[in-house]
Amino acid sequence: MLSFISFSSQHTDSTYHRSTRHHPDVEDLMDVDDDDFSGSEPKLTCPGETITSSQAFMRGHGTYVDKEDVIASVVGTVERVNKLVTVRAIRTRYNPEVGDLVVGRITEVQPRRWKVDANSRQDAILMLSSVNLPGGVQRRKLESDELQMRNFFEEGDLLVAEVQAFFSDGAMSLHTRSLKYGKLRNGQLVTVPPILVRRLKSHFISLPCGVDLILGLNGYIWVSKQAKDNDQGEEGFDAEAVYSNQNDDIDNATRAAISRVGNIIRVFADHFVPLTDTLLLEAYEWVIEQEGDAKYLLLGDTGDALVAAMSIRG
Amino acid sequence: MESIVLPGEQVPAQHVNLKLGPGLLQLSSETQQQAKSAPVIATRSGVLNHSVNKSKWWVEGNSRRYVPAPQESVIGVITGRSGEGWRVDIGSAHPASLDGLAFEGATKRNKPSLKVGSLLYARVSLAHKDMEPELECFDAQTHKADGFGELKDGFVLQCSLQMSRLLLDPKHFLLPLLGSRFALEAAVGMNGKVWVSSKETKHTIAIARCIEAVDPDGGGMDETHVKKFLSKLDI
Amino acid sequence: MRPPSPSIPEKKFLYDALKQSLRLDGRDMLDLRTPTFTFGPELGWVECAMGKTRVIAQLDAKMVKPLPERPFEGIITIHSEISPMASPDYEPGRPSEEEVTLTRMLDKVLRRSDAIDKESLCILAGQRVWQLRLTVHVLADAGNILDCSCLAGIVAFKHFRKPDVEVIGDEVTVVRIEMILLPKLTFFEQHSPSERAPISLAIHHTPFCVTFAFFPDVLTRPVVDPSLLEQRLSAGLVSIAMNAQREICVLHKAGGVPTAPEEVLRLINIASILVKDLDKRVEARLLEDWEGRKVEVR
Amino acid sequence: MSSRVELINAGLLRSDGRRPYELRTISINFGAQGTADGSVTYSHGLTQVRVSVQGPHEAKPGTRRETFHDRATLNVEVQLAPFGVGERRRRGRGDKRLLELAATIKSTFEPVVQTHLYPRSTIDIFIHVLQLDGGLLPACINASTLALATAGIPLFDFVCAISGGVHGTQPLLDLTTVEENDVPSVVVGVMPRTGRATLVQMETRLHMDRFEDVFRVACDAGKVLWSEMRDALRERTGDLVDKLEAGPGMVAVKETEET
Repeated sequence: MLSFISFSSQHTDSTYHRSTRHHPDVEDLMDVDDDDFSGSEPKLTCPGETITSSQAFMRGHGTYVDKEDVIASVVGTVERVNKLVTVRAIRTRYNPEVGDLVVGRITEVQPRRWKVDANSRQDAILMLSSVNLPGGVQRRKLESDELQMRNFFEEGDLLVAEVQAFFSDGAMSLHTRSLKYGKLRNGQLVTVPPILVRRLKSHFISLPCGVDLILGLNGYIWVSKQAKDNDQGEEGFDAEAVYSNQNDDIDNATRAAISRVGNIIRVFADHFVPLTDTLLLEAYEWVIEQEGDAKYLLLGDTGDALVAAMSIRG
Repeated sequence: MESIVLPGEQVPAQHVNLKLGPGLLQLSSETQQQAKSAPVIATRSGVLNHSVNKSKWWVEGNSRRYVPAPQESVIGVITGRSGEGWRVDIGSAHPASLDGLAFEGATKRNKPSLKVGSLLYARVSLAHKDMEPELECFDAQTHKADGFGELKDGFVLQCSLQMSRLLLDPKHFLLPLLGSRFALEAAVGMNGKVWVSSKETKHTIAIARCIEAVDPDGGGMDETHVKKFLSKLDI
Repeated sequence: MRPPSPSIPEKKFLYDALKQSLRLDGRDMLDLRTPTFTFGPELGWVECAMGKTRVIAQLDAKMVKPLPERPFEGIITIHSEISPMASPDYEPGRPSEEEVTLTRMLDKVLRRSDAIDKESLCILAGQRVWQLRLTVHVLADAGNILDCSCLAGIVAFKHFRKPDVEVIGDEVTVVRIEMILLPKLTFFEQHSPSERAPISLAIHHTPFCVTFAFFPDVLTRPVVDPSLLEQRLSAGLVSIAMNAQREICVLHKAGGVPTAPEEVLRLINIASILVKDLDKRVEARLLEDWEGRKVEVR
Repeated sequence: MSSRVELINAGLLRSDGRRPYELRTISINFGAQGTADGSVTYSHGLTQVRVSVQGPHEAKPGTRRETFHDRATLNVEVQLAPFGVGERRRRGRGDKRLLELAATIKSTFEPVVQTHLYPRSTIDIFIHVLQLDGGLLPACINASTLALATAGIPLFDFVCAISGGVHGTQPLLDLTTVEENDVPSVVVGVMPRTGRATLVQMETRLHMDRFEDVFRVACDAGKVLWSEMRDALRERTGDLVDKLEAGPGMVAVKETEET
């Protein structure tokens, strides 16, 4: 007989209290009831575990079919919509959907297109025809534009854009054909796991402390100085400003506020807390009450206290 | 009469309307008058051949590297897309290109669905030493497929260029011999690729093995031996 | 450039044929291509061919100072090279992944399996030992260069004869190093009573490598000694080096289709049978060659 | 080579006090490392490796030629800390042994990772060996499995690897360096769902009957490891899910939904 001494009895199958799904070798194959999915307790699964039968259910993302079983391929929570079973991975790269708002960084300038790192499995593509060119929104693309693409975006530039479509190989195509989108200035980038950014009514958040936030659904968050609130119309499209590489003057108070917000987001990301505008606002108020410097947030204790305070408040 | 020539050897090719095939080169001369009678030398080793009226001369070698020549039919594998067409590996030094419209009935909207790895029977439409070879899958005049196009199923095997020339010779014994045993389809590319297909897998394997056995660059079997060889195979 | 992968019809045809247990060269699933050996004029020079795959192995010996940490052991070094000569798929320069695998496998099969008695290569402890240098050169790759290289390597070891030496005090005298036997040499013109025939290496056991190729379809049984097309389209290789005493020397299966433990054991069993045949064939061929070189010392 | 250490005594105890089939303690730490998509520090006895997984991501410009149009490429790099092994020595990037180790890990995971989902992408697996006391390959493989899973990369199954050996006729499991130097060792990687082996490796002479013994034991041990690895992964994921669902963020999300 085998004996694995260092594994005391708690690891044998009979007392496997924590597991909700079993290996097919293990006797009791779980049965799938409707309420098995709708229960409040999220169902965890691991790669290689059988979720359900492939005859009654359809496989979605994060699963595959082998013979008659739907089997998980990622670690995460099992979700079900009607007959479709998916497993949502907790930590993963960004999975784009059309219409998503993303923040990205230019990695390469290619003929008539830019490549943009957007925390996805392939670099996104921004076609020259998908950006607003200086000299009016309706202006047609000229050959000279192709030659001076680096005047608009060059390697390393940050931008906010929307997912427009997908190419046949799955790469996403972006567009910045709106005044809300374009090059980013006057702030800093904070990255968080994409799952922490939920779909909100608006991903452009203005905090009263003079800080603007852009929550990219790909987990890239832009924290910047508040833009001047003069409503620019179509005519006010200012090429100089849109593709400028110069930061505006930022006073020290705003700089402190930006780093404070940035650090709050980092703390939340460390504690795996989904971000919302109200939460960020309240967290900011709490931080101001503590009268600490922005940097103390990143020390373990203050961060823990912040998350704890936010939990109690809820 | 067969004669073997080596590179550099002078060839007694003389004709008012001289046409030189692969492996031969007419040395350049100063004046137009002399051009007609300038000496011809071999650039490859092989057997010297000429047409009955001695106007066409060529050298038949046993090389394996395919050098594309216009109007030759070849078999190639699609290796990738490029713009409106495909890149095709035909065993030449450079990949050939095939326009998406060079098919029977192809339009801008309606192109044949070819994948990377698809096998094609095509004709070399352009072969120039400074350019990538180009292929077409139809007759440029009639726009008919003419037997060209994608080859589905079956098996493709590699043989020497000489073997593929032999197979294209209607007088050669092998294909009729095999055809008398079982039904088969074959497409022979001048680039040393032969596509064969038959109903039964084992028949296709037998064909492939026979071609390999007969290949002068391999087994070099003659007709009686092939018959013996075939009778030993389980078909 | 990566070689273009086989076309779709080739792929389909091969898989279909294998499903019917047919191989393109007419072999059975568990048949090896019969290896043929050509020995060179020198001892320890062998060309091994399996089908169109051809490998040359050459072994020579020279006297060196032993490594300080191993004063009683001879040194064995193995060089192997796959140049673009073997197949246009290999690039010159940077060692390819295949080359790394081949080098490591040769090292494991021939050197680390302790096939050669290293202590018998010692001439004078701490002073002089034999260094055996094996060079394996792949001439043509038509599939399964690994088995062919291992075979060529081990046959080279068995074919080799090292010169006899005489040790008087600290003086080492090589006894007639030029007496490398030539084929069909029947008579030595010069000889003296002190001349002795060169001696063969002390070989503990003779490992042979057998490679199996698996295919993506679960129902297709693995084939032994894959051809180039089979190797390209396979979904994993398992190499087993064994000797005729049914001892496994190296077993290498990294990735490829997951295999049931029973299947692995079955393959080992098959390998043990194949290796026995190989061993017999090699011994017979070596004997034949040796007979042909018979020297008559009067 | 010959050891003066008694590898296994009359009471069937090994030099470090273990029974023949006893495994060393495993500890798994999912602490984040830098910007990696998935990372884990895995220690098995005194062997400790740290694995970071990056990707799937766009191939770096220099390596774009090596990508496939229909699947992702795996890139494995192994580094051995000079202080982690008995003899302090720097190993360059060209070290044949490390290259082979990386190649083995790469080919082990190629059929396990669902690479066909990510055409033209690259998945990087960076392995740092911090401490080495036998069972390097199994540790790298187990840690890579866990790191790939935490990076949310779809896998067909876990790969659980373990080393085994034979002393006389007694099969042993989970060898230390001392044991590895003296007895024939086998490394087996199993996929627990089907019980099939993706990796079988042996480099020393062993009779096939002895091999069969240790091979079977190792296959079973792989399944035990699996339960350990799965537990750790579940615990970590459960933890994150709890934070996600019950943390302050969720309350805020609910609030916004209500308003």
